[in-house]
Amino acid sequence: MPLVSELSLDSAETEILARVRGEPFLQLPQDLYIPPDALEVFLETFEGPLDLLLYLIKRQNIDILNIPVADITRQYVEYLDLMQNMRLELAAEYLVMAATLAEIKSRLLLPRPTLDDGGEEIDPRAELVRRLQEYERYKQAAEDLNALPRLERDLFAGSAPLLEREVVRKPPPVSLAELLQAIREVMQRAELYTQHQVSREPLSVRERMSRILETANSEGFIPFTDLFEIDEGRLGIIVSFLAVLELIRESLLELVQSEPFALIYIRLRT
Amino acid sequence: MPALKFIVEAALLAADEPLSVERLQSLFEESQPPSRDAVHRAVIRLQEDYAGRGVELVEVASGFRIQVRQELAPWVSRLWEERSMRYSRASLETLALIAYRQPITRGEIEEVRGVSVSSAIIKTLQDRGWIKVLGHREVPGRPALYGTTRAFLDYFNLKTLGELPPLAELRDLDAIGKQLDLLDSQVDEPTVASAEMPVDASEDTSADTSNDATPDLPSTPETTT
Amino acid sequence: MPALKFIVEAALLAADEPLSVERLQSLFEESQPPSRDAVHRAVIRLQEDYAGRGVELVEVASGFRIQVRQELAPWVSRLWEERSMRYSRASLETLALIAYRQPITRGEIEEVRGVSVSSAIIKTLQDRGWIKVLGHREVPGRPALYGTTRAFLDYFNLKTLGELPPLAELRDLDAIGKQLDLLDSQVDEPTVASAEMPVDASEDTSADTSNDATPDLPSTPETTT
Repeated sequence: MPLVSELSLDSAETEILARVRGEPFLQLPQDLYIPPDALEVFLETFEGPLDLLLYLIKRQNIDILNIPVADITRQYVEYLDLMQNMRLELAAEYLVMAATLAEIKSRLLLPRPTLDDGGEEIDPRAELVRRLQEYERYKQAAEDLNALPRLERDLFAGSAPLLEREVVRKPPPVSLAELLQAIREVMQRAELYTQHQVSREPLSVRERMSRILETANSEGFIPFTDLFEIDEGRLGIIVSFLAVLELIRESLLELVQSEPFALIYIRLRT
Repeated sequence: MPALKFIVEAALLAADEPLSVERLQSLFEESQPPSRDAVHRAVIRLQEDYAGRGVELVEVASGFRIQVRQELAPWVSRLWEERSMRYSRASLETLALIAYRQPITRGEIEEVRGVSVSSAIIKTLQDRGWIKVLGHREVPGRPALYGTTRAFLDYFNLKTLGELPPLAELRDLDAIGKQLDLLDSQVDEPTVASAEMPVDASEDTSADTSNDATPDLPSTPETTT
Repeated sequence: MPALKFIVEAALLAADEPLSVERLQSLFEESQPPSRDAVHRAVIRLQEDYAGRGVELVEVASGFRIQVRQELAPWVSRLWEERSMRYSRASLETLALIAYRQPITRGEIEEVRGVSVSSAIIKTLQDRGWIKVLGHREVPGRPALYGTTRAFLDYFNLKTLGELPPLAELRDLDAIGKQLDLLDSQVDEPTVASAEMPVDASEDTSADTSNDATPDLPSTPETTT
């Protein structure tokens, strides 16, 4: 078993790496025998090569922006060797990362640096640093998410049963399109639609007719001028006027004037 | 530690079943559960707190439960309400005629539709709060004059009826549809694929012509809101 | 009629999901629902009533909910034996990536995590109703784009995605360059290109649509469970 001691953790390391049969496993043993199931659990505590690399970097208090690639690569590969010696099946991603690290290491040794499109020099570690940082922030985000209070663990929805429900039926929905379809169909069937003149009066006049009729119905006499509200503007006044004319034409209202130039009233036609 | 009363309240509301005094006692550290009496007193104080509220604390065979007051069933039951049958064509046409031709009597609706309008239809629309009696026409029988209500406008998200397309405009669309039909019949090939309707620029009335094998039915413009 | 406040209270407790203002309004006759304001005021009065009690009324993404106060969880959670509600790190990291980076494809998640994401994890999150397919990226294979649901926000007691804890900031890559300059004597003029924009999980969740997802890692079975 090669170089197990190289893999030993800092003595200050107190993080629980794994549990073996319920016992916390604080460190990898310095040498000697490592229970295979312990290593398996150890491996499972890593969510992949990035997670393992982050661990190796963090435990040595290295700034992620300045990874000593040679060192980290050696530790990483030793770790993989260890796993393989334990006959543990490693995911291919771990091996791909080992190759990536080796490549970065060799590029750092090249006399001529790699240039980007703009002729600027590229640090061979830049991409790895980016990926490590990116992974780290989502690893942190997952921990933050897990710390949020959530239902069924920290919060419980209150509920109180309603023992006897009543059967309620909701009236059916009607769309405006259905309504317009209905008026078109009925008007097509009606002769007045095709042969007689269809008034081009805007519907606001019919609506105003209803409102005036309602008022007349409850109040009896209404001074003609009360039908017009200045703040409705010119258009509103025209609508009211047309509505009154139409109501008179349909014999629903009549105008009453006691003498010339006196106030004009409207009232329901009786 | 929070008051016993509030732990009991929270547990009763979180549980899906009635909780016995023993079960409530078991929520505490084994070494120091509250006495049966203490739990009972907490329950009674909660019952007093809930007097007159939307829920009540009752004792049933297997323990205590907080439940919705039965008087609130008419409202709360609507959480699970079902849709009724859709409106008949007759109902929709009646509603549309009242909207477009108000104030209008039932007789006038029947005259336009060419068939009688049942009292049930009028009642359904009145119950829904969409139409109402505005007055009466002073002719023999004094028939009621119907019009639409504010609730009707609100339902269809209209500020005024003036936002509905006027009849003439609907007819114009039909007339264009008919012309297209006429064109179709002049051409031997009966299908006109994707005949585009000119859309009136003033309204957002998008026209959809489906000119398949129904020559006597004019195409149907769909009005989108 | 009972006070609006008590109808709201009863409905919130009877429903097994949060209720929106619209849903609460729908408990009343269609023609005369209380106004939105009235419902809001009732909710606020209830919140005041509950102050200091065992439960509280909170607003989450899909509406209002009455829930046990978090301080009482130690007692109330004893109602259930060992209810294991733990999620694996793989699930949580996948969920976090979807929450912060949505819409996101599985390949993009794998690219960040450096390992493949098992179908079982995606399925579990979908079955819980926390994530859903929002669409597909129009690249070969048309991979599904995932996003979080309202149920996810409800479950984590959030109103909007904006309430998620902020993502750690990526340190500026120019800063990396400077540090490398200072510390690394091997490199003469170290400027770092290929600066990729960090994507924030803030308001505009649909911001990231970069589909340069070319994971340099082959897809292999998940190493962890």
